[in-house]
Amino acid sequence: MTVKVQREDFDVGAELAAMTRGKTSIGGVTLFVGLVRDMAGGESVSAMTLEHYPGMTEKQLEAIEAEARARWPLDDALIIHRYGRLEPGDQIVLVATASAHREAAFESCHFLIDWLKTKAPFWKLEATPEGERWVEAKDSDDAAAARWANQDGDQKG
Amino acid sequence: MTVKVQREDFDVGAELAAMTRGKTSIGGVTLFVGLVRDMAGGESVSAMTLEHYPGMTEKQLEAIEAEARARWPLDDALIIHRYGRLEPGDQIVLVATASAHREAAFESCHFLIDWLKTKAPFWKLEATPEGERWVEAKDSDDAAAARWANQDGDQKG
Amino acid sequence: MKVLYFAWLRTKIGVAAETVDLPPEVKDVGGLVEWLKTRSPKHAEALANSKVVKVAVNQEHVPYDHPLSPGDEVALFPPVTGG
Amino acid sequence: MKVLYFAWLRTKIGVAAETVDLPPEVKDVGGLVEWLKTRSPKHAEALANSKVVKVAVNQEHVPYDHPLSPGDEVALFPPVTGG
Repeated sequence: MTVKVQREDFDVGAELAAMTRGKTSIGGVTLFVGLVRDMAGGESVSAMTLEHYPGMTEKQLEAIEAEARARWPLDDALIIHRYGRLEPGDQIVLVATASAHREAAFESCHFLIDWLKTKAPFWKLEATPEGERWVEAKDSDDAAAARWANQDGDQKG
Repeated sequence: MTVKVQREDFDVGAELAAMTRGKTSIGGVTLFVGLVRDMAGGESVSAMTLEHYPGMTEKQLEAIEAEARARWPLDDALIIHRYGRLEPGDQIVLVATASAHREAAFESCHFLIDWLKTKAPFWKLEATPEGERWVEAKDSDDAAAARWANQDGDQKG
Repeated sequence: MKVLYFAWLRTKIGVAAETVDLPPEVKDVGGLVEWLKTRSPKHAEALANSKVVKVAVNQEHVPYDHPLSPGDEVALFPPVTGG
Repeated sequence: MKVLYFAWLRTKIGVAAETVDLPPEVKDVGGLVEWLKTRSPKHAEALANSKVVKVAVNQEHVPYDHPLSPGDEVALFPPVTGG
């Protein structure tokens, strides 16, 4: 169960290998990798700077991860989120969850990224041809997170 | 858009890198890695042999992948499924989907593994202390696949 | 017509494939499964419960009322368990 | 009391953090936000729409009726956009 907030890039293959090495109780791992897109809201994006709230970020990510572990039977969970300057194609975030059961791995990974998007204190500043602009929060992210609000973990197959 | 049916192991990090290299339109990639568990139905499993139907396997996986591409706006999709003898902890299957939108990536990846589990002609033979036994299909897998039967792709954010 | 068997259908019947000459009254998948049962006690036992005998014709999943043509590749197998 | 600003609240107000002496009538987060608006025109403009001003106290998200204590670390920021 790990949370990392870092400027550096991460190696998804190495993180997955570390998560599963020597463990034979894991039936499936679901991973989500978020990347910087070159387009947002119809405008081209040449770079992005991620600001965060050191201290609170780690605290929130750990709380979100603990919530996932309470809801689903997980062998392991990992969140890595970068900050600082990123370019299109760069990796921003990795969420990975391991469970004996694939539904638990899928749902908990989905839950983690949805909650992270509304609770972890990160803010994106995009560089566009029109200048820099702060990304606005999306209603669809609130809706995605709200789905999980009154729902217990589904532990089927 | 790739389907591979192979005896050899695969490198998730390398597959992800190949999928995203040079592409800046992808907002997220969801991956699912299925692994051999050391326990199944309360019995310990020392090894597993995956039999398949060469020809039909590729055809079915390609059809399932085409269905996912028709339902969701995907930049890319990948299915790798192994056959032959595997041991606990070994990787069995990789499903990865890339999209501008994370919901599309999550749902299409989930769809692919659920459909694969009921349509791709693979059969597992487990070696247990009691001898070899063919794994029985699970009702929960049919139920998981049925969820997608009458449902269009959800293309939100 | 070529008939393929997989997984425990293969091990119970004892062959992975056989070529059969269908009598003219066998017109669909359901008829083929019934007729195959008459070939040997092993066939009869393996195919006894049609709920767990799935069929593909020319590598596509089909229901029991699917019609058969002489050149078809037919495969019989238990419910799949991959992934 | 230490007040931190992030993202466009920081750039609009022009500082990342400030230490303020709260008057005794300010008892909760909502009162603090109203009082901060009186500190300068920049504060007033940045904090004008409270729907997009979120607050954390001691690094936990809190609603506007959350009470304040002298030693609290208070942060004001727009809705988060990570992930």
